[in-house]
Order: sequence, then structure tokens, then C-alpha cells
Amino acid sequence: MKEYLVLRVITKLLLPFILLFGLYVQFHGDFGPGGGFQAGVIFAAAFILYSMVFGVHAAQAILPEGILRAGIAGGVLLYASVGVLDLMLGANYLDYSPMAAHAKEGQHLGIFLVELGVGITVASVMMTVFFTFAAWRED
Amino acid sequence: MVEVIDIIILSLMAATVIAMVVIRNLMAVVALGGIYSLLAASIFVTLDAVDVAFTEAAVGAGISTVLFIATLALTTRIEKKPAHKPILPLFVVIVTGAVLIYGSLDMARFGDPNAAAITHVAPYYLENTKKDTGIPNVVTAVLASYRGYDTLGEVTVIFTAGIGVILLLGSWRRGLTPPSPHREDDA
Amino acid sequence: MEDFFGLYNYWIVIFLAMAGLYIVIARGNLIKKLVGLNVFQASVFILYISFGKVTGGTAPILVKGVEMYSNPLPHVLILTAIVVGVATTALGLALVVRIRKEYGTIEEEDIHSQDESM
Amino acid sequence: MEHQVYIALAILLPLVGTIMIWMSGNRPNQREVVTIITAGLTFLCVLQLLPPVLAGEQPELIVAELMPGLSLAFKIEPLGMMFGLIASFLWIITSFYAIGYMRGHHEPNQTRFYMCFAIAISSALAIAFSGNMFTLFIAYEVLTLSTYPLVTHSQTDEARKAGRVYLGILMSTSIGLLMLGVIWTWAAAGTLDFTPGGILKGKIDDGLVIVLLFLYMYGIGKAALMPIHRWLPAAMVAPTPVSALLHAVAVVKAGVFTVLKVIIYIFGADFLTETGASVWLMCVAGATVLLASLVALTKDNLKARLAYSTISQLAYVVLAGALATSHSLVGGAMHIAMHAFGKITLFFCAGAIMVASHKTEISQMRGLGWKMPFTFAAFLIGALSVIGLPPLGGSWSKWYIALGAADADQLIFIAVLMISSLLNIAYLIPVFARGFFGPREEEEAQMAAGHGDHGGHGDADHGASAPVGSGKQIQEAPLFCLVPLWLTAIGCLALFVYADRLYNMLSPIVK
Amino acid sequence: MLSSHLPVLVIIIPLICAPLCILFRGKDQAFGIALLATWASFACACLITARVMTEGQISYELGGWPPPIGIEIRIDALNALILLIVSGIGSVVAPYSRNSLLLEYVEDRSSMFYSAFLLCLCGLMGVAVTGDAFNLFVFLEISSLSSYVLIALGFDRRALTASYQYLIMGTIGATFIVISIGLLYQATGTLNMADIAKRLPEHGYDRTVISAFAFMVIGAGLKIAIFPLHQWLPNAYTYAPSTVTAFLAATATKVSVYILLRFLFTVFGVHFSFEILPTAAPLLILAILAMFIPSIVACFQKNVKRVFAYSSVAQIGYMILGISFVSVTGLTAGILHLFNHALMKGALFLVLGCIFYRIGSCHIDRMAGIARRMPWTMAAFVGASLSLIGIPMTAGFISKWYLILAAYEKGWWYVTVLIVVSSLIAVIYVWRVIESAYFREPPDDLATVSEAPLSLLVPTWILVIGNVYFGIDTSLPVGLAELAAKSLMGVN
Repeated sequence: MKEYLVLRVITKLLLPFILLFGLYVQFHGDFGPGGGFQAGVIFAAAFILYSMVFGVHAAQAILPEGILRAGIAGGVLLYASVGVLDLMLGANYLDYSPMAAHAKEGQHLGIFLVELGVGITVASVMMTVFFTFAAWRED
Repeated sequence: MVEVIDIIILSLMAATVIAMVVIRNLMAVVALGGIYSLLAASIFVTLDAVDVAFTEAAVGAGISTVLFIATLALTTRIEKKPAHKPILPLFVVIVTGAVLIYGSLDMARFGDPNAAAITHVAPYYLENTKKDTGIPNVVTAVLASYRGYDTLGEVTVIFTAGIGVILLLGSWRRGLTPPSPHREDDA
Repeated sequence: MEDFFGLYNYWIVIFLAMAGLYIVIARGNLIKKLVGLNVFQASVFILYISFGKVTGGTAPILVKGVEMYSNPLPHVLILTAIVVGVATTALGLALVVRIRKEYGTIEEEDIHSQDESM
Repeated sequence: MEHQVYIALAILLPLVGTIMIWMSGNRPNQREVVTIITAGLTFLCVLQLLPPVLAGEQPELIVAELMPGLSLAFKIEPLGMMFGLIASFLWIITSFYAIGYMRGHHEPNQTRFYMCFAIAISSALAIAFSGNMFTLFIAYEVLTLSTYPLVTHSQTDEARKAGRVYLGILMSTSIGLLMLGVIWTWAAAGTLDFTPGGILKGKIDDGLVIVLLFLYMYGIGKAALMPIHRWLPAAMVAPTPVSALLHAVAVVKAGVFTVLKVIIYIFGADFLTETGASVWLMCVAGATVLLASLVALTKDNLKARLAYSTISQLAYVVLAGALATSHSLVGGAMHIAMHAFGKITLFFCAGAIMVASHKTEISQMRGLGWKMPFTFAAFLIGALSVIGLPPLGGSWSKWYIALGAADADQLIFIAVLMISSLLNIAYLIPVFARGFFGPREEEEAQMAAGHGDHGGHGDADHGASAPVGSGKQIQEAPLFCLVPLWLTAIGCLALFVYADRLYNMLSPIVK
Repeated sequence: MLSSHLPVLVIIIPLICAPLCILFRGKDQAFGIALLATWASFACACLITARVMTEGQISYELGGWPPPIGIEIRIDALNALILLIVSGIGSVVAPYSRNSLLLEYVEDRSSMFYSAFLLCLCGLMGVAVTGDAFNLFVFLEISSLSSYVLIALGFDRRALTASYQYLIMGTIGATFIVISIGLLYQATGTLNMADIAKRLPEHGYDRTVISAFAFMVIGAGLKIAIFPLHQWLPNAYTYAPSTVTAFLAATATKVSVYILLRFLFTVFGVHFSFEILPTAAPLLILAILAMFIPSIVACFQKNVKRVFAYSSVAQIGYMILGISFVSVTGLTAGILHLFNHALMKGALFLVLGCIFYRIGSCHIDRMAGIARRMPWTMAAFVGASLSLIGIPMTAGFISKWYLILAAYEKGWWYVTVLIVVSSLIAVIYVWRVIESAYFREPPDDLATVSEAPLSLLVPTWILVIGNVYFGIDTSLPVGLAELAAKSLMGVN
């Protein structure tokens, strides 16, 4: 797609905004609509757009396979280990209350963390899946 | 008012689906699928499910459409004519639908504020979310805290899909001829 | 008649779901089956969300002065369900791509005839 | 206490032997020594149990409890004692014989043969000593499975087919009918222990007794009651020692033994006679006696003829059980012993003839008696015992069965016994007669050739080699074969002399 | 302190280890992690079972939210038994998987294979312990997705189509279950199964509930592969890698049967399921059909794996039969057969794995005379198949015994006869294999074949010995099964 200059420029311009929006959805999910999952998808969408315009390899140069792999696992681990932390703190699994001085803050913090975990995993899975599809060639 | 919008969108969706059944150009079908998801998203908005609408739009109209197109690029665009008359499928579908309709007859009426679903568990969330978690978006609170275990499962599902795709498409170069069985000499 | 106004919404949705199911089981094209599966599931989601609708209610995001909210629980469930759905789709498509590579076709009959012949 | 040890030993020793045989796989001598020694030791263990049983005790050993009221237990009463003695004693003799035969015949897979043989004996002893129907059922199945490889021994297509018939009939009857009967009994009576006088009296209404009896009698396929007798002739493809084992020692005897056990300790003789449920069984048994004898007449292959003879002799025992009078039951029990010795002698002879002369068809045996006089003499003794003429054991058992028939005033069955004895003469004596009368070898050769093409089972593989056999000088069978068959022949005589002891030992079972 | 968290630990141990597996790329680390995870969760399962047998039902509130607000884990005898089966089979199969050909095939991705395996385990156990209807669906999907992947790893390209077919039918089944849960939620306003069970009678058994019932039965039926809905199963089991087949055949359908049991008896309740609705009769008919038609089909298969795939469909018939008696004994028999069938089929498919490992095929003719070359393997095969036939002193006999006993209680003679006859068909298809392996001359190219390596033999024999052990000492399975049956029937 080298010759579509306009497309390339616009993509480059759009990209930061999309990512920003993704972050917004991620961290504002407590107050407005949105949350980890939607954020993850949007985040992934940004890079998918990028790879569509500049080619998969360009995208993978930014996000090499290893990082994505780590993201896939990391999100789930983050989520699960929050629960384990709660166990350590003597509460039931995924009971965030003791994670901060006050139960309410604890809950808030917990929700923030797990949403983050969701976001990371979803984003990296979506990108991995797309890249794998895109990298696949009939031999 | 809502009902009117509702019924309009629904009938649009019906049209879309019928088109999807008859059209055999897969690219068009996939596109229609995307449209279908968008319409569904807007239905969700009219039904006050903004988070769901958001997700449906992002996933249904976004990601899965992209994936479908990617797949089409790797396979074919045109579906073959169905060979035989689909008697059995029609029968199955009609029976299933009939059972659902039958079941719907005793459902609480649409939007009925006294339905069991509205009165039993849900009120607790609406009343206590603020006090328990201090988060105004009840959906997020339920998703991440009250039913956090479900969401853990959900993330795991995504994770599974991820490694599944890698396992299936990542290892394609190795070819598929079964490796020679282990004999004493080479084991 | 009152029944109709109370339930038409469900009925249309049921129709949609069944159309989706029909595509899944009646069509031989592997990709189309998956599209149908998506439609089927999406329609079921709408059914769920309709259960949560309260006439005159608003989205379950707490704001001062609003008393009537729609039921948030179905929304949560469906969020999860959507994710599961897309996961299934991704996996199914991956399978389709592989099948296409092995068989050179994504039509059920052709695949069957090939398996018979070998 | 030490009785229990002996029970355990008697059943475990053969299994230990199995393992040792397996380990000494390729060293024939060691393997066969092991076999003999285990056989001897086992017999000694069983013998240790005789005095207490004669003294009226009933040693008991409970191994495990699978489900409440369903235990794996052994309990020795006279009937089982007798069967145990026969099985373990004849095992010794049979293994001697087997060594001679298998070597003489250069059979393959001999290790597997001896292993399965040992397992079969162990399970036969387990059947003999079993203290309840459940234990017996288990041992019964093990016996079936362990004898299957023996039947398929030669691995020819024919052998495999025979194996299918064998396994098919025995499995389907035991799982299909016997297991139902057992479970039904358990559900009705709440126990499966063998108790004198039976456990079913009053637990089950008289109409159903016939059904249950049917389940048992046809469930015990090893008793070869017509029309489920097919497996027995089919199993004839097996090497002769196996046939001997099947017919005289373990399998069929286990069948009729089970029949008697069931009738005495599950139903109870009185209960059976009261309800009159066993009349049909008498008729079937009587019919089997006659029909089998008639079929035997038509067989030219010696082993096949003996097989059908066995079927009819087994029917005697079943008949005795069906009559269910004190005389007939003891008579039936004695007949197990008598027939065991008589029939094993006959089979040993058949085998000896095959080893020495590769003859399987009776019509080929003209004048063979001059070549192998000892074999044929022993054959005569065995034959007379099976026919039931004094001074041989067979006469007593038939006598008591006849008495039983009289007690039950079923006089027609006395007639049946008479006729069948005549038939026995008709199909056994000619074999002997051919041996000593008729022309000598010059015709014999073309006789063999002439008969080589038709005739029953063993013919297919042995008939071909018949001319070879007749070509070279045929002499007496090897000692390994001869000694055992004379031992058993003498056994037939002894059983006539000491029949009273056997009677006294067995009589408690009907008290 | 930790012991109170066992119910959730048993789930999250594999769930956490799955991502760990792919973080440590190396084959060996991944294998080690998987092994530890499965064994750890098996240990947890044992402890849980012990607690259930002493203290009765266990409940665990996730996130500390009391049900029905939050999600609850609820373990009674039935759940414990299923948990034991799944984790037990898992911990036997895990070491086996290391050496099986599969890993050479996806060598570079073996870490991912283990991860998928753990996820499948985690999903199945999650279904088995959860007390929340929707959560059940979520974990069901975890197990399903991972099993689609595992099946698709088979060598034969038909594994792909089999997996796809399973994906379609499985997803339809799962969606049906979702519909049913939705309708129930609509009627009762709750997702906690115990709560639904409590509120249903108050709500009344109206048309919504009836159609919910219908969808649940069909949905679960698709997952179980009840006779007419079993098309996906034979291909999936035949072309999946041996390890996977062994694991799935022993666990997946069992868990689906559990779902059916749980909903029929606990959620909808015996009264509604069997007294208001005539469910027993159709179930009985399906069960009997399943006992015969697939068995007969099995007799004509050439691929031994396929033989036992069909036999699995037939064996499921026994479980459904036990359910359809709607009596304590019947349920005991059915649940008992869940346990025993897991043992025997697990063992059988592991044996086939050993054979495939050596001769690269499971075709009955290629197995001619293989007993000479692989005596231990074939001995294991004989042991397991005797249990399948139901010979005394094996686990299979015990379940047959209870089934016949249940039929006797009902006085259904024809059923007893049918049970027996169908197990005779089993004799046929099993014996075809044994005869070919023992009593046929091996082809020449078998000369180089030798006994399977210990790493495969040991797990196989563990299961075989299990078959014998639980045929003699039946106290554990029978005890649990009876407890479960009583609680399901609501009698004490």
C-alpha cells in the first residue's frame, strides 16, 4: 500500500487519538460506559489499522511477538494474582476490600487492577490473532 | 417512542438477516454481518445497555468483521449453491422457534418493572454499588467485583482463543504428515 | 392484543435467532456457518438485554436524581457472552483457514467427498 | 487356622507357578519341572484339607467384601472337596502326559500353554472351594477366559473360529443368564452363601422358580446341556491334553459341579421337588443323554465321538441333580469322579494313538491294537467304566442315579439310563474292536488314504500326515503318555473298590 | 487457614499455571509446571472430597459477596466425585502427554499445548464446582474452546474438520444452555442454582420454565452426545491426538452429564422434571437406543480408536439409563458408571496411544500379533476391556451390577435383558481386537516394534490397576455415588 500517501498520513495522525481514546475508555470505565474489554479492543484496533496501512511487519516491529505473548499471559496473571493477593490478605478470592485501608478504596483499587488485566489480555490477544491471520500465506 | 425506534431497527435487522440467508457472495454476507452487529448495538442503546452497545459495536462490527475479511482473503469469496433442499434444518429451526415462542408467552411483558428479573437480585446492585465500591457505573462494578469470577473466566476464554489461534495457524510451516512412529532403533 | 404489544419484541428477536440458526445448520459453507453462528448468538444477546429493560428506566450509571435504572445484571452477562462469542469466532476462522489449506475448499460436501475418496 | 492357609495356598500356588513358568519361558525342562512341582504341591495342600472335611468340619476363608453382603469367600464342604481332589490330582497326571504329548507333537507357544493350564486349575480349585455363588461366578469367568487361549492354541483359522464359538457360548450364557440369575437371587434372598437346604425357600414365589432355574441351568454353559453344547465339540481342535483338561478335569466338571452346588445349596433339593420346577430339566437332561449318544455313534473322528459321549455323560449329572433325591444327588456327585477318570483315560488313549500313529479317524485304526496293546487295553478299561460295567467305578454312580430315579418314581429315566448304556457300548466298544480285529497294515495304508479326506475336526491337520505314520513302523506310545493313562485306568478300578468311602464322604451333602 | 480456600484453589491453580506455561517457553519448564498444577489440583480435590464426606456440602463465596449477589462455589458429593474424576484423570494423562508423538509435532509450541491442556482441565473443574448457572456456562466455554484446539492438533487432516464440527455443535449446545439460563433468570430473577431451585416452585412451572427445561436438556444433550446428537463425537475422538482423546473421553462427557443431572434433579427438581413432565420415558428410550445402535456400529469399525469412540456413545447410554430410572439405586448406578467409565476408557485410549506411538496406526489389521511385541501394553488393553465388558472383579462389573439391581427394583425385566445383551455386543467388538492382537501372525514390518516406553506404560497401568482396585474395594465410588444420588433425589 506504499502509494496511498493520504491514507498513511491520516493513519499516523489518527493513531495517537485512537490510543488516547483507548486509554480513556480503560481508565474512565468506572464512571462512564466502557472498561477493560472495550479499551483493549480499541487499543488493538489502532494497531490493526496501522498494520493494514503499513504492513504487518511494521506493526510487529513496534510490538514484537514476545511482547504480545507476554501481554496475553500477563493480563490473565494480573487478574488472577489480584485474587491470590486477596487470599494472602485473608479475604476470600477476588474480595478486594482488604487491599486498601478502607474497604471502598480496596474495591476501587481491585476493580482498577482487574480491568487493567482484562484490557492487556484482550488487546494483545486481538492483535496476535490478527497478525497471525495476516502473516499466514498459502504455500 | 422507544418502542417505535425499537421496532424499526428490529425490522431492519430482519431484512439484513434475510439478505444474509439468500446472498451467496461471502464478502457481502460478512459486510451485512457487520451491519447486523451495528444495528444490534443501536438496539442495545435503546435498551439502556450502553456498555453492551459499545462492546457489540467494537467487536461485532469491528474485530470479528476484520477477522472474517482476513479469512476471506485467505480462502474464497463465493459460496456454492446449496445442493439439496434443506427440509430437516427448516424443521429443526421451526420447532426450536416454536418452543421459544411458547416459552415467551408466560414471560413478563417487555419493560415490565415488576418482572422477577427486575425485582429480585438487581435492586441490590443499584442500591449498594455506590456504598460498596464507590463506582457510579454499576455494570463495571458488577462485572469486576460482584461477578468478578465470571470476568476472570471471560479473560481466560480470550486467552484460550489466543493460544488456540497461535497453535493452529502458527505451526503451519511444519506440514501435516504424521511423524514416523517410534521404533526401538530410533527411539 | 396486549400480549402482542408485550411480546412482539421477543418474537422478532426469536425470528432473528432462528434465521441465524438456520444459516448454521442448513448451509455447507464453513465461513457462512460461522456468520450464522454470530447472528444466532447476537440475537440471543438481544433477548437477554430485553429482559433487563425497564420502561422509563435509564442506563445503569448512577447519577443524582435518577431513580429508575434498567437491570444491569443482563448487561454484565452479555458483555461476557460477547467476548466468548468473538473468541469462538476467532478459533472457528483459524480452523477454516487450516481446512482450506488441507482440503483446498471450505464447502462441506467437497470435504466429505474427499474424505470418502481417500 | 492352618486350614485357611491351605485353602489360600491351594488357590495361590498354581498362580505362583504361572509366574515361574513365565519366567523360565525358553528353558523347557525347567518350565516343565516347575509345572510338575507346583501340581504336586497343590495336590498336597488340597490333601491336607481332606481330614477335617471327613471329620465333618467346613474350613472357611473370607478374603474380601466387595459390597455389603457380597464377599469373596471360600468354604469347603464334601462336594467341593471331592472336586478339588480330582482336579488337583488329575492335574499332576495331565501335566506328565502333556509333556510327552506336546514334545511328541512339537507344539508352538508351549509356555503360554502351561501358564493358562495353571491358571485354569487355580480357578477350578477356586470354584470347588467357593463359599458363595458370587465367588463361584468370578472363578467361573476366570476359568472361561483362561481356557480360551488353550482352545485357540494352534492359532489356525479353524482354531480361531473354534475359540469364538467357545468364548461366545460360554461368555454369553454366563453373562447373559447366569449373572442375571445371581443378581436376582441376591436381590431376592439378600445373600449368596451356599447354605444346606437352600436360600430361596419362601423368598421367591413358586411360579418364578422355573424361570430362575432356567437362568441357572442354561447360564452354566459349561454343563453343555443341549442345545448349548456346541462349544464342546468345537473345542476339539485343541491339543489332546487340553481336551483332557476340558472334559475330565476342569471345565465341564466345573459346569456340572456348579449345577449340583446350585441345586443343593441355592435352591435346596426339597424346595425344588416341592415346587416341581425341575421336571422340565429332567426331560431336557434325559433327551441330551440320548441325543448326544446317538450323535456320538455317527462320528468317525475319535475325539469328536468322545466329546459327544462327554455331553451325554454330563447330562447324567444334570439329570441326577434334577431328580434331587438324596440317592441321585450323591450318585451325580460320584459320577463326576467316575466319569473324570474314565473319560480322561479315553482321551489320553486318543492322544497316545495320535502321537504314535498320527491317526485320528476310528476307521483308520484297524489292527492298531496289535501295535499299541497297552494303550488299547487302557482304552477298554476306560470305556467299560464310562459304560458303567462292574468292576469299574462308573457302575456305582449309574446305580445310585437309577436308585434316585426310582425314589422320585420317575421310572422312565431308568429306561433312559439303560438305553444310553447300550448306546455307550455301541459307540465305544467298536473303537477297541477295530484295534484288534480286521486286516493289518498293508490295507491300512490305503485305508488311511481312503478315509483321509472325510471325517471330523482333527483330520484336517493330522489326516494328511497319516500315510507317513503308517509308512514307518508304528510302535507303542512314549512312556510319558503311557504311564499317565494307565494310572487313570487303574484309578477307574480303584474307584470301584473304594466307592463306599467316596459315598460316605459325600453323603453329608444331602443330610 | 488455606484449607478453607480449597474450593477455589482447585480451580485457580491450573488457571494461573496456564499463562505461566507460555511465559516459560521451554518444553521442560512448561511440562514441569503442568505436572505440578495437575497434581496440586488433584491433591486439593482429594482434600475437598474428604471434607465433603465428613462435613457434607461446602460453600465458598467468591469476592466475599453472599449468593445470590455474588458467585458461589458449592460442592456436595456429586461435585466432589466429578472433581476427583477430572483432576485424577488429568494428573495421570499429564505425564503421559510428554512422550506422546503429539509433542514432537507441535514441539516448538509444546508450552502452548500444556497451557491449553491446563485450561481444559480448569474449565471442566470449574463447571463441576460452580453453584452459579451463568458461571457454569463461562467455564463450560473455557473447556470447550480448549478442547476444540486440542482436538485440532491431531495428525490427520480430518482432525480439523472434526474439530470444526465439534465447534459448531458445541457452540449451538452452549447457546441453548445460555437461552435456558436466560429464561430461568427471566422467571426467577436469579442465577444462583440453589436460589433458582428455591424460587421456581413459588414462581410456578409455567410455559417459560417448560421451554427453559427443553433447551437445557437439548443443550446438555449436545454436549453429552446423547445418542441422536452424537455425530461430532466419533470423529473428534478418532482423529484427536491419543493423549487428548484419553483425557476428553474420560472427562468431558462426564462433566456434561453432571450438568444434566444438576439441572434435572437440583435446579428443576425431581417433581417438575419427572412427575409434571414425562421425561423419564424418552430418556429411557434414548438410552436403550444408545446402548445398541452405536455398539453395533462399533463392531464394524476398522480403526480401533473409532471402535471405542462409538463404544463411548454406547456407554453414555448406560449413564442416561441410570438417570431414567429416577430412583436412588438407578442414579447410584449412573453416577458410578461415570466414575468407572472414566477409568476404563481412559485406560483404553492410553493403550491405543502406546500402540500408535510404536506403529503409527490404530488399524485393527496393523495390530495383528502385536501382543508378541508389546505384551505389557496389550495386557493393559485386556484388563481395561474386561472392565468394559463388565467381568467380575473389575470396576465395570460394579456399575453393571447396580444398573441391573435398579432395573430389578423397578421390575423392568426387559431392561435387565437389554443391559446384558448390549454388554455382550461389547464382548464382540472388544474381542475382535484381542483376537487380532494375540492370535494372528504379526506382519514382518512389526519385527522392529518394541514395547512402549515406561513413561507411557506407567500411567496406562495406573488406570488399569484402578479398574481392578475399584472393582474390589468399591467403598469410595459407591459411597460417594450413593450420597450424591440421595441428595439428588432429596432423600436421606
